Amino acid sequence: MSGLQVVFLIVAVVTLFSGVMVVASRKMMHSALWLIMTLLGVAILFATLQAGFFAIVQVLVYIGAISILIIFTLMLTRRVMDEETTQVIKGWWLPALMAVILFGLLAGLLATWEDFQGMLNELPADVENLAAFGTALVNPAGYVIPFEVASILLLAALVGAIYIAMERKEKAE
Amino acid sequence: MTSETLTWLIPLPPLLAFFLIVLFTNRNKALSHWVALIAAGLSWLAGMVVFIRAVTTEGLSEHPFAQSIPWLPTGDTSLKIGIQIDPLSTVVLFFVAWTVLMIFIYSVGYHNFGQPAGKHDRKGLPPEGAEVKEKKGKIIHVPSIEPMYSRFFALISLFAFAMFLLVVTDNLLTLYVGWEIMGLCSYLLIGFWYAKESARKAMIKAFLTTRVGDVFMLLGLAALYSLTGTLNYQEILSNPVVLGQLAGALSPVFGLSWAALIGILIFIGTVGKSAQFPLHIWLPDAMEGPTPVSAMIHAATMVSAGVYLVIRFFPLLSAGWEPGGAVTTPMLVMGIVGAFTALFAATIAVAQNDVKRVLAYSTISQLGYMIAALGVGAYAAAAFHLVTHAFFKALLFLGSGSIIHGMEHGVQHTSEHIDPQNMLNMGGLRKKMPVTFWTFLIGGLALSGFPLVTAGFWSKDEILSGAFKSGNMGVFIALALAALLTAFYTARQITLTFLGKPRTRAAEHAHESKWTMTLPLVVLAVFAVGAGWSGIPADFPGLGGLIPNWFEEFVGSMLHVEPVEAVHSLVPLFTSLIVALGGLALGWVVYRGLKERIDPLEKQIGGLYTVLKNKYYVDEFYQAAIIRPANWVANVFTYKFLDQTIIDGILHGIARFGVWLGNGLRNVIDLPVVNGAGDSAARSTRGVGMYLRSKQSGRIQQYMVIAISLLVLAGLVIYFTVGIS
Amino acid sequence: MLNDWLYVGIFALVSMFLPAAAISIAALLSPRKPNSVKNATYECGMETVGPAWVQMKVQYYVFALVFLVFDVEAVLLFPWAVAYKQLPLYAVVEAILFILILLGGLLYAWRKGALEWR
Amino acid sequence: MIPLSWYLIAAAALFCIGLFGVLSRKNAVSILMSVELMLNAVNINLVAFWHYHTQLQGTSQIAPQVFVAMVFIVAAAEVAVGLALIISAYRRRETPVVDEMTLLKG
Repeated sequence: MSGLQVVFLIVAVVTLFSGVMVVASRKMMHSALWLIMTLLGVAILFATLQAGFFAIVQVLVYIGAISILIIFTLMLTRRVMDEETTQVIKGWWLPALMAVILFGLLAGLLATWEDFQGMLNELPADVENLAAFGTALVNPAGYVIPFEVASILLLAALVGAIYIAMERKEKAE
Repeated sequence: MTSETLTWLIPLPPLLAFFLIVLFTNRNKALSHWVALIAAGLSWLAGMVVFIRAVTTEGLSEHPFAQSIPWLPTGDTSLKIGIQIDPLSTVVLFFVAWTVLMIFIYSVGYHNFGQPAGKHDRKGLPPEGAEVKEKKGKIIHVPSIEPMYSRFFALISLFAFAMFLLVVTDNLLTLYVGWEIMGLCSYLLIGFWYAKESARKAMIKAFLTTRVGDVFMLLGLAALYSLTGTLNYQEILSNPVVLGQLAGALSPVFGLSWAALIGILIFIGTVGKSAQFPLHIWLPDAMEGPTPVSAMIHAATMVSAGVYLVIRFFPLLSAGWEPGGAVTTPMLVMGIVGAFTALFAATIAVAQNDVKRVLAYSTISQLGYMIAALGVGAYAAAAFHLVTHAFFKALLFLGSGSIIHGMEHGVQHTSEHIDPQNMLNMGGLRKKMPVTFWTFLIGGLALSGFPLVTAGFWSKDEILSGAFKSGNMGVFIALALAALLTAFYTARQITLTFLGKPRTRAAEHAHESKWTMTLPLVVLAVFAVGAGWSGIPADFPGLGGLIPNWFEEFVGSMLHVEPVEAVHSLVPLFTSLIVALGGLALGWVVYRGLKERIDPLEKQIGGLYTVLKNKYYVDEFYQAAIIRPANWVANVFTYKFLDQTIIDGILHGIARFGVWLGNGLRNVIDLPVVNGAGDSAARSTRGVGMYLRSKQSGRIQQYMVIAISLLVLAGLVIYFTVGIS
Repeated sequence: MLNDWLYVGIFALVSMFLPAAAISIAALLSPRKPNSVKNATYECGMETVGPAWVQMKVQYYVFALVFLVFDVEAVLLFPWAVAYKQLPLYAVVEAILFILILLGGLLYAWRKGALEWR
Repeated sequence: MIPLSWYLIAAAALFCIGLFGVLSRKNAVSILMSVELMLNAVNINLVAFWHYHTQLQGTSQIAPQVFVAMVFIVAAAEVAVGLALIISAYRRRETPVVDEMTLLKG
């Protein structure tokens, strides 16, 4: 077992454990902090895959912005939530069962794929060609439409979210 | 610009106008209608340029203006979108562009642009009128502007986009897209005055009824795609190999060939959209919308789209048919449905008093004409009647809107409480509204097929002679009778409305509408006369041959079979002369000089009149035969019996069984380990029971749990039975 | 290439180790004479009133939101910027269009008063 | 080096954890967090396949990168709007608990 494999295993275990804690914590704030841990783990997984750009982006966007947004929201809405009562619905065992079976199914399905055991070798250093990615993004024969549509999506999200969040408090019916 | 590029551009301005109005100019009424008008004008301009280029192109049917690009990749192939201008779409484009533009202009006047906003006007209701103080301090009543003026133009622009899209497209998929957008716009515009309950009901009725047809059409479309792998017109309809295969292969339904099955499915879509029997019930109710909507959607364009579709698919519908030979199953169905609808709707129209409802039934009847024409193989005649009908029916609807407007003015003036749409309340409007009268007269004469001068005569004559030549006497007689009735109720309408003396005070105070409303009337009147001159049959005595029968040559070239010249006969000509003139004269004689506000027919034919007035009780029949049983099934069978008795019973049973099992295990075996297991088994089974029982809880998570459970279950089943190779 | 990340990892470990070391060394070495004032949450500054968890203003959320959107914008613009020198003119125009569309959002937020601290 | 399967299994596990969270958590924010987990699982897969295919083809594959970027963008938009909705619903109903927002109840 190579050093990288050891690193992967440690990171994966930590990531999955934090993932479980995200859905299992009683305190919402803890949940959110575990989420950050998970996201960090995913970022390291990206790094082990030599996707440096996305590892950085993961840290910047997910940890730097999305988590912060979630934590702010928690602070805005935490008043009523009783931290001591359970956080899951009554019949939680059924989703749990479903998740486990689904995992089994996915694993079984993946195992039938011939490339499943394929090895990921180290790529040459310059292979994550960011410039090629950037060029393709604005190339009319490439992805310029998704590129522009993304900005419209973001615009819509921004406008919509501000509109919804800033609406004046009306009297509850 | 090349014709192809120009054709691509035709539908776009109204779409842009829709977004512009909705997003930006909504507040400003003047800006909104300018945006819509300019967009319609641009489409019109592009449409006319394409039209002129198309008619001057030799051999357009073999080499249409066409272009397509891949749109949605579907595995190895991809769905394509594209445009195609061939003779049929050329003529349809022509009348669509004209009527759309005219109706846009008309709408400005119809919705009282330039008038003050009424004090009591509410969104979702027709404007009630405003009070204006004159200089001397006298308060007068004037019409007020529509509160949702901008919304109207936005919706109607979207509608225009869909119609243009449907016309210029080269495949069934985009046609279906346009078709459904029009359905949506129709729904929204019928319910434009949504605060009226009748309008709300009408919109739902229209939507649901057309949906019935659309589902079948979608089935046909899917079958066509799965069989041929394409939805492109050229690749299916101009390809004898494909058509031959479709006509030869047997489908699993009723021993029909695939061509016949698909043809019938597509035709059912037309039945819904073009309001043919038995799905015609929505169209008369659709008159709840503003009059420009009735004119545009429910007379000139959307309902024509249904007929356009079957004309377009005529090669498929008639696959295996030789002119003069036995007709195919879809053609037979079309002939029967069309002829029946034409006669059926015409009889109802005779007994309607609402000025717009008469026209609505007349529309159904005329569309039946076109369908019947296709059923007997009179391809060019159907297309010809489609064009002329669009012009004169749009004209009639707009004219009726103008009449209603004038009457509403009178009602406001006199504060009488009468229905401004009821023809029995009118009379003598000829003097008050001269422009409306003359244009309406032209439209009415065209509708009834007044000989030689009107467009309706030429197209109707062609259909009659087509029916006669095909030897299908049943269809011929039904159509001739329908034509007689058409002339009769048209004369009735004109006489009741315009001639004689005013029967109410409101009618005395009616007055002519503004120029924005009368100008479209005049323009359309020109076409209601002139459009006929493009299609005078060559064998017509006297006139034939003076002007070449351009229309039949142009559109007829779409069919790659040369029509066989049948035995020439004067019978259909004389029939159409007699029924048109006879019907008109009869209507005039019966209703001339009517004083009291009762239909004289009511005394004459009594019970039959009641049946006609109630539209043969078709609505009531549907209520009793479909809607009530559906309600019953939903309420009694599904809810009370299936849900509460069976499913709940099973669940309770499972729960009880689980409890029993748990108890049994505990009591009989009575070991702590088994005891615990039994308890938990019982509890979990009961839990499942309770869980499923509360499945309609409104909790999305539970719905999702159920959905995912079923997915997982399906996955397990596939995994263990089929296996994954 | 992966070795580069090793430095990042070492750096992260060191950065975690140093403060921990500082705190634990301080804890080991410092004399301890507790009294009530020293044990207060804030040895100096204001006494807290009420629970520390209070309802926050929605402005926090809105600011974070605007930040998030422009953060994501950077995700797309960064590769573009890397390739900037090889790009033709229209690519620049496209990116400017991209930015302009999002500026519309910023303008909206501004008009809506979302950027003011109330 | 590391087998592709490890990444795929880890991603599948993370996905199922997220799925469980979505289906079982009461708090709406919590559900959103679980959705983030699922999206991250997808991203792991995408990046793993990017690596694998880049290794097979020898040149950097663009499409997976674009997909990953799009997932980021969609996640951002989803979180922004979702949280705004939660805040809005919380204001009206004084609860972030999904079960108590029962407007859909039939």
